[in-house]
Amino acid sequence: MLTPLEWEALQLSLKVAGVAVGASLVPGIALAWVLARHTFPGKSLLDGLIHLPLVLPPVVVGYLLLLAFGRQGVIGQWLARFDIGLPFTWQGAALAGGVMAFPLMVRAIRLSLEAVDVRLEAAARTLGATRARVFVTITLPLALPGVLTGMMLSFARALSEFGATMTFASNIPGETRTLPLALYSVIQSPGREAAAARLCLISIAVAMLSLLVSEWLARRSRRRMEGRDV
Amino acid sequence: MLTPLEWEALQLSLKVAGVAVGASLVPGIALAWVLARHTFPGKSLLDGLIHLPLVLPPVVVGYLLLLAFGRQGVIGQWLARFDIGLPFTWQGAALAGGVMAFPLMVRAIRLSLEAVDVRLEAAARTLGATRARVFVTITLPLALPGVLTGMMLSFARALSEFGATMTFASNIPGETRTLPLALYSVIQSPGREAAAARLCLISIAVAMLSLLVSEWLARRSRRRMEGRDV
Amino acid sequence: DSTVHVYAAASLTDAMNDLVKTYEAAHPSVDIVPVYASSSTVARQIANGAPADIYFSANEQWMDWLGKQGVTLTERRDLLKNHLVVIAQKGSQIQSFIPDKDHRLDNYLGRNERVAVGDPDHVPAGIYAKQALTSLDQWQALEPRLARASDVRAAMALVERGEAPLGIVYATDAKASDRVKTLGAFPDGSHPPITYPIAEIGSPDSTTEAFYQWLQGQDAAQVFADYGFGPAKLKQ
Amino acid sequence: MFELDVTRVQGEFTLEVDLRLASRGVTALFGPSGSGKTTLLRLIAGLDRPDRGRIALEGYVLCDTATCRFVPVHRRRLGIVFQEARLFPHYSVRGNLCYGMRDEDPAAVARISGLLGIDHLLTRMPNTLSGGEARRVAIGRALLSSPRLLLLDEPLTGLDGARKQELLEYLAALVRDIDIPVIFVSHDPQELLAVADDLVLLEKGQVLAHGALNEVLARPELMSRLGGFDISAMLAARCHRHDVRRQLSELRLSDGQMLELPTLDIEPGQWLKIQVRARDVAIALEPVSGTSIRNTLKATITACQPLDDMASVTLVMLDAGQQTLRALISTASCEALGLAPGMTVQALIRAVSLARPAAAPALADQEVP
Amino acid sequence: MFELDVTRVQGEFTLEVDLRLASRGVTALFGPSGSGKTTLLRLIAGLDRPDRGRIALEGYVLCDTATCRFVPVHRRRLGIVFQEARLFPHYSVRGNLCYGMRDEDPAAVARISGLLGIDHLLTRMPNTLSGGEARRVAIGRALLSSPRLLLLDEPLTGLDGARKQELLEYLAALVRDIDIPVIFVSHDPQELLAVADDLVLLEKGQVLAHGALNEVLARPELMSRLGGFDISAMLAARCHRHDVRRQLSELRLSDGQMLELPTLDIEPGQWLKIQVRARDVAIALEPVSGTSIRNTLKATITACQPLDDMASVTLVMLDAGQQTLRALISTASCEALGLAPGMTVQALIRAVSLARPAAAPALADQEVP
Ligand SMILES: Nc1ncnc2c1ncn2[C@@H]1O[C@H](COP(=O)(O)OP(=O)(O)OP(=O)(O)O)[C@@H](O)[C@H]1O
Ligand SMILES: Nc1ncnc2c1ncn2[C@@H]1O[C@H](COP(=O)(O)OP(=O)(O)OP(=O)(O)O)[C@@H](O)[C@H]1O
Ligand code: MOO
Ligand SMILES: [Mg+2]
Ligand SMILES: [Mg+2]
Repeated sequence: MLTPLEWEALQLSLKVAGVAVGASLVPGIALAWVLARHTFPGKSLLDGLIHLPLVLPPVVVGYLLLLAFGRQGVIGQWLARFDIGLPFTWQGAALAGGVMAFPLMVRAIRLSLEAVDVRLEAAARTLGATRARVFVTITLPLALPGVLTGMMLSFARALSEFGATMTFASNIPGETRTLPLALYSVIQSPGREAAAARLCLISIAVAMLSLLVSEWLARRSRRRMEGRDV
Repeated sequence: MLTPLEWEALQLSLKVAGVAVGASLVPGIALAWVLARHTFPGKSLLDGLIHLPLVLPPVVVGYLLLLAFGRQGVIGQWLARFDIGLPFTWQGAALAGGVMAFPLMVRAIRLSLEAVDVRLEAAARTLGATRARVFVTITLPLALPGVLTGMMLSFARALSEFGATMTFASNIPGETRTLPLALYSVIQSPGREAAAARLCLISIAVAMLSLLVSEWLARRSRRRMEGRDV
Repeated sequence: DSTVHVYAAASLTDAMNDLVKTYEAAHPSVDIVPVYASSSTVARQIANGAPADIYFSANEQWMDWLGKQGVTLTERRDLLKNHLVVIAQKGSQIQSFIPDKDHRLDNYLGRNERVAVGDPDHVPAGIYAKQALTSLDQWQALEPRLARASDVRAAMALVERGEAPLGIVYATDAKASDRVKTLGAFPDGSHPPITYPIAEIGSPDSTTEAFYQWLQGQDAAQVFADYGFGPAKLKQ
Repeated sequence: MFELDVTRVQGEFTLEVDLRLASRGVTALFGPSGSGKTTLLRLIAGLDRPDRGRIALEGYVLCDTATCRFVPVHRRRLGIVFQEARLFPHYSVRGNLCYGMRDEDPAAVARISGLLGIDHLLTRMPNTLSGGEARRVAIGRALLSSPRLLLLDEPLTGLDGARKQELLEYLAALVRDIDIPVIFVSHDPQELLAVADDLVLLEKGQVLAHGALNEVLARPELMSRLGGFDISAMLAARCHRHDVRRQLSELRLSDGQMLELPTLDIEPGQWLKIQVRARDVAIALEPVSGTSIRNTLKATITACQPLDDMASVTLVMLDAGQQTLRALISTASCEALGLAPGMTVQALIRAVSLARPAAAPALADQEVP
Repeated sequence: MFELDVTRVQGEFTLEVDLRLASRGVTALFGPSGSGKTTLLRLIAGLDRPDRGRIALEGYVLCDTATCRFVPVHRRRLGIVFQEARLFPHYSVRGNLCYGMRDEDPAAVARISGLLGIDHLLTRMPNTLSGGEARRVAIGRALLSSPRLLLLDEPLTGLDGARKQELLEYLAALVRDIDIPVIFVSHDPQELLAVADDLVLLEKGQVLAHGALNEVLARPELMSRLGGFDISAMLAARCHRHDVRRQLSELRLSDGQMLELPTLDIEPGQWLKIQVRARDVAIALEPVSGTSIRNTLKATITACQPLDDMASVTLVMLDAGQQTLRALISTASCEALGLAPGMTVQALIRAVSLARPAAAPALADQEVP
């Protein structure tokens, strides 16, 4: 059904977006929590920094990533000591996708965390739960819809990431040529509309699936709590 | 301080992103509400449709917009009767920005709407408030943090929109050359890194400002309700 | 007051900006609006009714494609010519060479190092690079070692930043950057001539026609030359 | 007439109710926790839909599963006080109070907030209120929405005694004045006795008993379900005169016997109902003197019955004129005095046991037996 | 010893409390709505910080603004029942109950949930519970967290009488068994009388009175603040014997006088406290006979005082042996009988007024006066 090239791009996309989401989940939750529940000097700065990838054109973000993680970048040189090179690798694509998707994840989770009833957290603490236990057993489960939404949004965003990936990780078939890069290539060639449409549909299908899964999970977690809701 | 070109791009960006957010606010809230509070056949489809711009590479979205709103597009032909042409105008840029930003707005608002205590809505209804009044006086104010977040996210996203705008509205100086397009043009010329950095900083400043404003508004609305929170 | 919209390939940005400035200074009542994007994007926009008066493409394919879309191309010309060159970072140790059958690019690459090019799948410069490398029997070896960028400038940025020790770009690009040095140009026969066709869209008014003619004139040719473009042989 | 004939299943719990309630006065809904009181109120309010059934107020059908009619919540014009306060956190106390008002009426707000003792809180936000303060705001909000029917789900919990008393009196007066039906859920028999006219006794989703408060309270088989010790009788009496010097009011029962109690604030000639708790009634074979017990009513024993859950205490049912009186005495006394149905005895009722705080309104002054 | 010396300002309200509470037994916190009860509990719990002051339990400083010490909430090991249930909506009832347990102990869960009557709800989710059910789960959750101190903020509201009674008894037994201090907020004097040893009377953030329940209740100037009519005295008495045939228990007061009341479930020889409500005590000049009133105590009048808020009722303070007794009678009776301090009279106390439901534990059996 799918051509080998499409397969390759699809698998790569899933890997890249999956790793992007997986790797940014924990820091995403942590940052969302810090931003939702604490005030400290420099909070706005941190908040702004997290939102940067949303604000800048992706190509610029890719370029900035190159500045940081490139061969001559500060972090890049440090990573090179461990023989880790991110540009032109699928890990780099995941980094680009993760960075671009990060603000969406943090925002969604933060919004949900802010909606968690802190009185329940207080009740848990009076029952002897440490802050960490409260977070894991009360806050996080109650913010689950937001976490799922955050994961879904950032998965979708990472899946569709083009500009930053192209700039930072290049468009290497089998390595960094994800679905959007493949799609872009096709679109830029005259007369390949049919191929473009196919790739488009594949992207849509994957995203729809992730959407459905996240909605289903969210609904399930909500249903557990159902009862008298009005 | 700013060069005339920067001014032009900045003003245009603000106009485009402002209109994008302004025009999508009401439908965004409406859709978020429908998705948060109702189940109906085709809901997943609608949900998926709204998320499409997040999933597809922006260039593809721009291309699809061109297909729909272009000279030969269905909607484009219909609009042409009223002598409205969207492609290659700033309104078209706003449309592209708005479409790209729409899923972020809907998601944020929806997340907040889902967190609103429906028992308060029920209480309002028992006091004789119509659904509409409940929505305006109870639901919406309580979901305000999400609405603000949604506006902020979509403003930032529209502000940074590049691929779809470039494709759908083109990069016409004074008409559709927003900050990211100006930045792109500058990047295309080697040796203009300083100019690129300036444009970058302007984008960041604008986005930071919108972030700060939205945070401040959200904090203000929360502070009104403060008291015993634990 | 009349306006001329020129839809031009992104690689023409610098030269066109310069020309526009010069022309507008001489014709204060005329407003030239240059619109830059990749040739393909521009072509699509024109096909969808963009208010273009002139299309200035970086390759013939998209001009041809536009013609097939039912857009009237008036007075189509091949105006400019460009070359494909190999570049390296300014301070690079690599000595100049002519990339031909004897000077294989992969010999200049270390482990894990890549050659930056515009994506051969869609970026015109990349397509030319692929053709050149193929005809020089280097494609097979180099294909997996390409760093494919979204456009020529991005490819050059990779070289400027030292991410790739070598890059293949247009001579005009290499000339515009002071952070790369040109190692050598691909032999003329190794790829189809890089021509920049230009055409008026629909039936031009007098202002457009005047500017269009001026672009083909001596003054403009000088500016193009300054930016590294050569004149294309007229082909009717 | 307020017709309720509904079934609703939630989980393993089934509410099945078929009731015809008076469309005026206060109907108490009484029953153990989890018996379905809130469920019933929610059905009336339209917050839940019955699986089957019909609800109609004065012929106006609120809900009928047969005809698929369902009047939406906001058009039912009900004033509801929920078990939780449910204040709108983003409105001030005043904003909450005014939310359901059709027209601005500062006087009404001032009156109700004065009554509830929340005048000083009007500009505060709900999250800064104490539990009892929040509850009072919730009551005020419901009252100010000029409802056609009041549904009160344990409205007075969390209020201190004095405030509770005031509110009970206000509710009683309100019901008399504006003449809307009130359904009142409470676990406190005292509260119910103070305001209720009718009583519905729920258990496990079923109506165990329904009728005038008096009558239901008089059914001995329900005794253990009605809160144990506070078995009472309601006596209808007319204020005869006030003895200002002795600070007593004299009441006359329908059979002519007199009762004295600390001064009441009602007009001579008015009828009222007074609650006489069985535990406040002692029995003597002959009238006694030289004690502080002021009231001695001649009455005939109709039954003597040890309590189900406490055999050492006996409930004595008495007839005084046409009215029923009840006494709780130790089973030992019952035997010592040799009490038996048919005997005529003296019911001793202490004046203070009949006393009501100063401002008590005459609850049922329109009820002339 | 539980030391509390704190000040906290919230808006226009200032709580200023300096108390030394017993580190065992139940201390009741009583006061009108908005008097600062919850505020005080929150300070003890560590949910709010005092603006100034010190809180120490048995010398363990929980909070001291002078040394900036503040033990975080979760290390205080308190069992709190909030005014709202605050159940975790994503845990089942069982999950909620077990949340605060250090070790799995199914037996404890079974015992507590049996007691609370929530065994059948263990697998349910909180949102499906009725108001009273939720409250019971909240109580169970606090009890199961093996706290060092119990803070109960109106824990029994929303519970029906029978359940309330059971819980009160359980609490009393619990306090006796595990010997932790309990601070109990309630608006219901009956509840407090049933379990409290000490009473703290709060008003407008200030402590109006503090001391043993008995003593505080004996202070006439506080009467109007203590819930009006239910002025009581507590008598310490020893169970003398049970008269099985007549279903009576005989108690002997310290001065040797006897009281009879419906059978109690305690051992002969045990001491207990019984609550005698002033409104249940009548006065006679001479012993009376031929009535169902079983108990006549000889007592000396120490004071006669019309009530502040109801002059038609007089409170008579009596001494019976070393113990204080109080009677409420109508002022008219007082005058008619010519009562005056120094007179020796007969206090008439009905046996049923002393009756307690079957399972009532002997509250204060360790307290030998
Ligand atoms: N969604 C549900 N699933 C299963 N059982 C439910 C559900 N909702 C309510 N119940 C049960 O229905 C019964 C009746 O609940 P209801 O709230 O009407 O009781 P109530 O009489 O108001 O009690 P309370 O005095 O405690 O408030 C309860 O036992 C409750 O557990
Ligand atoms: N954030 C605040 N700002 C202003 N006043 C406050 C704030 N929080 C509490 N108060 C006031 O403090 C007083 C004491 O509140 P608290 O909750 O301690 O009362 P309470 O004794 O528990 O009353 P209740 O019996 O009604 O629960 C109340 O009058 C309340 O309005
Ligand atoms: O069409 Mo271009 O000149 O490769 O951007
Ligand atoms: Mg209920
Ligand atoms: Mg309180």
